[in-house]
Amino acid sequence: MIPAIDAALPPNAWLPLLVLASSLLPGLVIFFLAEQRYWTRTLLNLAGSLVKLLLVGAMLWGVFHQQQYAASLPLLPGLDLVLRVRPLSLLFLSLSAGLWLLTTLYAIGYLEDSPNRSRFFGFFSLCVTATVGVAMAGNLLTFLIFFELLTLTTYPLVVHRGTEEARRAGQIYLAHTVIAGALLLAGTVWLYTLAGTLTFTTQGFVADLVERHRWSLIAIFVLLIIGVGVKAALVPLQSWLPRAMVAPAPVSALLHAVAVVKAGAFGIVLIVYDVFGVEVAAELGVTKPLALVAAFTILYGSVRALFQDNLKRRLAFSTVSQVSYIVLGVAIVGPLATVGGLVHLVHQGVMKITLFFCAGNLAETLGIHKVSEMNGVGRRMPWTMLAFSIGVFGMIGLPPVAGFISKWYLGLGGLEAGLHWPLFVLAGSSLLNAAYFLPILHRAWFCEPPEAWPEERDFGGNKETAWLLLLPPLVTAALSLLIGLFASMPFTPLEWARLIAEREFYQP
Amino acid sequence: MSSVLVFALAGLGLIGLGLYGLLVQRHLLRKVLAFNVISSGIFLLLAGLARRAPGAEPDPVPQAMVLTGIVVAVAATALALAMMLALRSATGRTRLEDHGDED
Amino acid sequence: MPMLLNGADWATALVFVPLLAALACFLVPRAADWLGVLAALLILLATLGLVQDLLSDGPLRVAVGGWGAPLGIDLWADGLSAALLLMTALVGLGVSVYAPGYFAAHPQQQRWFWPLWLLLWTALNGLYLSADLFNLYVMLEVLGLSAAALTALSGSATGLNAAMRYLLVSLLGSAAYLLGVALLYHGYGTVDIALLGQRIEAGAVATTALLVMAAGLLLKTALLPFHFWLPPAHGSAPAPVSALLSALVIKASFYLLLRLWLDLFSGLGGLLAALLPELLGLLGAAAVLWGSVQALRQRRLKLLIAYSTVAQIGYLFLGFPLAGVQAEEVAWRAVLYLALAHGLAKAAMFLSAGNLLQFAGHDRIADLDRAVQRLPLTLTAFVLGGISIMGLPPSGGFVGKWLLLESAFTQGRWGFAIVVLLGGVLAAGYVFKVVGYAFTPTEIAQEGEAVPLRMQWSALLLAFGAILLGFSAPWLWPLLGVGDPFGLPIAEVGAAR
Amino acid sequence: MFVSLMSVALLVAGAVFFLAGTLGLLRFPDVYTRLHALTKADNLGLGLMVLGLMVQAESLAAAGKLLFIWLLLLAASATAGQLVASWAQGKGIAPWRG
Amino acid sequence: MSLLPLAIDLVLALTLLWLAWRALNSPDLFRAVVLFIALGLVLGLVWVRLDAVDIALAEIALGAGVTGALLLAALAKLQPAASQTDELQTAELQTAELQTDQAAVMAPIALRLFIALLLLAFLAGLGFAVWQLWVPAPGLSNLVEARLDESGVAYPVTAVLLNFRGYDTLLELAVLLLALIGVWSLSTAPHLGDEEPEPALAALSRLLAPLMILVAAYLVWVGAYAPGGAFQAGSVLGAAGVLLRLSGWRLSLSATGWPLRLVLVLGVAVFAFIGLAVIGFDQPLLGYPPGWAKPAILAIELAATLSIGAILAALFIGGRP
Repeated sequence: MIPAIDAALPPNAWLPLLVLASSLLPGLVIFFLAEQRYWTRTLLNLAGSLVKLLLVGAMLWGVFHQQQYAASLPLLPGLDLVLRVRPLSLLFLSLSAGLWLLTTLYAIGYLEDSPNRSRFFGFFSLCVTATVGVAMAGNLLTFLIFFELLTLTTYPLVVHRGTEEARRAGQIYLAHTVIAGALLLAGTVWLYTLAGTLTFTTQGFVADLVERHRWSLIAIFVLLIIGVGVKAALVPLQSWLPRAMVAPAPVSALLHAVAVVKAGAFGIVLIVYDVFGVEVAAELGVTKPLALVAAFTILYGSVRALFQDNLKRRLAFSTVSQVSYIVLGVAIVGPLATVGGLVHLVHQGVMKITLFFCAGNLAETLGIHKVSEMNGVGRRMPWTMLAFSIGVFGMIGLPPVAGFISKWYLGLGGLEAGLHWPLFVLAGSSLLNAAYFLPILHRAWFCEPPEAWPEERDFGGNKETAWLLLLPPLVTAALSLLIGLFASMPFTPLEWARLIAEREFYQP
Repeated sequence: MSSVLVFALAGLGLIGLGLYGLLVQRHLLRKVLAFNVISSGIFLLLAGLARRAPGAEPDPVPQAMVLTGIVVAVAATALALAMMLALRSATGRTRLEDHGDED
Repeated sequence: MPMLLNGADWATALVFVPLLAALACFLVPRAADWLGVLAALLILLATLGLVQDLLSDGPLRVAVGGWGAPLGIDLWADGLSAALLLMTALVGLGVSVYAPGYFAAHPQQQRWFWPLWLLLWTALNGLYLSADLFNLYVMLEVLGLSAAALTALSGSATGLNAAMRYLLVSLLGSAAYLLGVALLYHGYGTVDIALLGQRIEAGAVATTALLVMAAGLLLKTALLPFHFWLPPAHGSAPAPVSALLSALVIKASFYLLLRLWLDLFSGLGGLLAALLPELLGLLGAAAVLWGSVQALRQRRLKLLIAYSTVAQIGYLFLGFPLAGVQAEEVAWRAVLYLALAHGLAKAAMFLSAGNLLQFAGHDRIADLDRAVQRLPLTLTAFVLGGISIMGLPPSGGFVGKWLLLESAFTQGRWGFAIVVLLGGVLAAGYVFKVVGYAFTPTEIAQEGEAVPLRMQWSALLLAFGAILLGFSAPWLWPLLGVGDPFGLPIAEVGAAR
Repeated sequence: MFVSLMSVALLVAGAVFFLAGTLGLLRFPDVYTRLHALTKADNLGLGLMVLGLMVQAESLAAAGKLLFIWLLLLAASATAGQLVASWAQGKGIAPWRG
Repeated sequence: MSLLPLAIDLVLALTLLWLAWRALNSPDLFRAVVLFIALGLVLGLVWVRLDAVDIALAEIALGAGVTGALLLAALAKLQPAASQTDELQTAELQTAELQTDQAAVMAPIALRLFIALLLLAFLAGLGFAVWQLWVPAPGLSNLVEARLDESGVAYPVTAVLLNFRGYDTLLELAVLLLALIGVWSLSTAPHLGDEEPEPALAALSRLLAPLMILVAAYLVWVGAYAPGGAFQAGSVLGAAGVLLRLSGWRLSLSATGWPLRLVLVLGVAVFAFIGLAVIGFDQPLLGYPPGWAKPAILAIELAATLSIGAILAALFIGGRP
């Protein structure tokens, strides 16, 4: 099951570049499109996302069949910009490529008739470009570059509305990410001066340095983890995330499920596995504090979510909590926990994006922004709330939705590593999840609807909402059911995560 | 003790006096005068020291340099004076304003 | 293939094309617009020719008049000069394309802009090419006088005040430099840098010369605490002039200081040679922090950019302490990258500010009023330039900071590393302060004047240049090494040719 | 020897006139009277000095040049004196009376 | 060594310092300027004492003469003549200005003291360095002497200026032109010379102008083997121009356009043209072909003299025509 790397085959440089170009070029063209050229823009968007999906599919197939994909561009003597597609990259890559398509569809429907759409979709595409760049990064420098690009391209999306509130949220987002970026840069350069290389390597590239530079390595680890931890919204670095909720719903979906938060979590995975190597990290004694931070974040996010009446803020705190599952899986040193963490990278994305799509639909169709306004909404918008419910069950971890798989592996992983406290964290978090999500479902399905919704829009013909708004959450909800039900089939996230974990732990 | 040394010292003195004037005086015309005094002092050092080998012909290279320097100083003075007059007609002042940062 | 023109011809063209173009623009003001752009294109061509020649044949030395140093004046070119010449050519072309659009509303200013700017360009190119200390003095004076006259071009009270101060500072700086030249000539009997490098010895003469020359050049380069004249001058000049002053003029005096340090003074040893780099590094660090904080506090865009220049100058001086024993090359190359990136990026930012000024009639940051929507190209230029200034990847500024950090970490100079990082964070603060307001509408919607496309595109292309500089290492790296400017004195290498 | 003596005598005489002129410049009460001191006494003093130098001159050409200098200065100082006086008059400065 | 020359030198040096101090600190601006001009004249004497006759000529013509004239012209513009405005008003204005001036004429006393101490320390260091230089000069005299024959002129300073270091001189001409462009960019109105000319002055000008042109031509020509040259000649020519202007002579309107500008750029243009043209004859930049150095230098000097004269006169007159 482990595809051996066959050096005889020359790496294919075109596919990684095309994956970047498939969103970069449409994005650049879209910037120059006049506002009213709706169809050209839509065509470009969809064509770009479809092409990207196909390319990623091709690479999935290829990597499975021992093809190599790599491209590089010299930046400095001895330091290249390297794109290399590895199984871990593909996990993230397929998630973002797939969800980008759906989010684009959703955004087209969501932003209909609103101003500055060319600008929006331009940055939207650049943002995805940066994300796939992060996914395909072959060394820490490349990762850093695309990670910073991600900051830059999401900022215009956060402040897109142009309100004073949006401006403030943007400043706070930047203040967090830029400082984090500086720390990441510091850690990266420092590491480079010690190790002389930054190439991501299975089981890390610093093992030789542990003896002489133990404390420097620990400091570097802390710098790097803080650097990416801001985007992953680790407590206490999470405060930008709820504020960034001022952005339009597709942006929230993007931030939480596809790009920013995920890139942060992915970064932690890379740093632990491919920079330090999980065993070296454990030997340095840095994984345990990381696990504790993750555990605390899981509980903190859940508790805070309990007290939010604003639906999107509740979802935001839920994200804070859920993303740290990934970190927890990484920080509990062991193959099963790794599988749990990695698979949650995908699962959380699919489930959380469903919830955000639904929240956006509620806001856009009925003007509902608060939990307390959701009485009986299930009768008015049954399909939306069905998707929402599936997402919620997944979040809580009920089988057979995908979230169950993640928690199952995380729990097993904890036990495998001889730890019991992760189980309690997981159980506690699940209870809290239920406590803040189930009341919503109760209101939506079992309470009487009010006389009138806060701000209802008519989409004609007694429709629930625009089909472009309805389709994406239904698809993602179905997906989260399917990847849970058929988790053991080939090419599912679970199988892929197993493959990665096996390499990290069992390869000589 | 030779006349060259006397004039070298005088050159130093001119540099010092000119610097003092440039830093202390506020009227722009005086600052321009001070700049010219500094220049003269430097020229005196530059070409004066060329004479320090007794008896020999003076070194023509520093002399040529000083000639160039004098012309440059005249040009600079002309520009500075014109600028001072323009400043005066725009603001009525012949001094530099310290807080010109904000409009 | 034998080239029609050799390196000496390209070097000659670099000085004489702008000089003759300046005369032509003065003679025939009506044709100045296209003459200026034509000259800019020719200069770029000559620069590329020179770069090509250096890459293939190594460093260049030309004896003007055939006399040769020490009797005559020599021109020289190595990687260090070529890199700065290239930046000058690119920024110069950008500004030359931009200027006719900007000055369309001020024909009187335009008429004087061209000859003054082309003379400034003559001085810049001449300065980078000169190997003769006294010739460099004359170049410095041409540079200073034309820069001050250009600053005064706006004719406003603030502009004249700033220009007057700038002129006096500049004259004082050149005078101090000349004093050093006088001492060196009488101490060692030549003003050729390479020959001096061989003859100079530690002692009172060299020390005093170093101190007065450094003081004069620091004054011109506006390193903290000599920065007082810079923000008003760069903030009040016409936008294309601000771009030239910030991007090019201060680089020239910095280059000269660097050159003197590398070729004359760094090898002297002794207490001063050990202490001065540290002092410059400390001042540089202070400039980074102080300039950035001041930039954050500004309410007017051009002043913000000007204070940003104060901060960016600081980075250049971090190279002095960091170019210690081990990481010598890396630190200087970092400084060069930062200087080039700052040139391109800052020019783009000032030109963008000029567009916003022309568009809105003011440059108050809080009233930018949806500029991002109404002038997207300009804002893009501003942000791309800002990215390089912040040192975010991928950009020339990023490469520079990376190298600087590498050098700092290798030597365990944590303090400098922290300053570099903090400066980047603060820069992000002031750049995005502007961007944030550009996304936000003001309460009363404001009308804007049309901004010609040539003004928008020239700013944008310069900003792209700053970004692309981040990918330039494959050819820039070897170019910087031509003649080994950061290692042995150039004379020993250049004598071969 | 005689030439030298004569030259010295002329030079000294010239210096005396210069001294007198300078004294006048310092002590006379107003601009008009000071002009007298400058233009008359000094020009005469200069003339004597030039004469003193002329007798020592190496060639006739050199002597001619010296003489020429004096003539030029005569014209210049006469014009300058006139200019200063008319400027003073234009400013309304009254001549000193006893 | 005899004591008398040394005593003279000491007196000259002390006079220099005293004049400089007075010029910079006298409360009356007019007096300051006059003292400054006197300083220039004494400097001229000092240059003669140092066997630097070229510099003496240049110092007196340019340093004292032209600079002095520029300063006086600027002063005249700063303090408008009483006859032009209402006398009472002017007086009030002047006293008002004087009072504000008194308050802010100089930096505060403590600061002044501090600056003075700092400068003394600086001068002490500089003096020490100069003292260290007191070994026989390794200068370039011998080298200049050795190659004087190749230079096309017989006078070393001219050889350095126009051949060995001709590149500097070319740029120096550019500096002059640059200053004029700068001055013209600052204002339109001529500063001076619009009053009715004095008849005596007009008469003198008519007498002097041709003479000065003659002197200028002589100075250019003599520069080849004795002190003199384009800059000294140019300043004489410039003075002639100023005189003519003051005595009411005007360039005809048709000549103030490109013909005037052509004269102004002529020096740089001819210099640059010859410097570049020689490349076509397989010579280095600014390297005159053997045998052609003398005519080339003469041509350059003639063009330069014209331009320098025109530029200096234009600088004095001020605003662009």
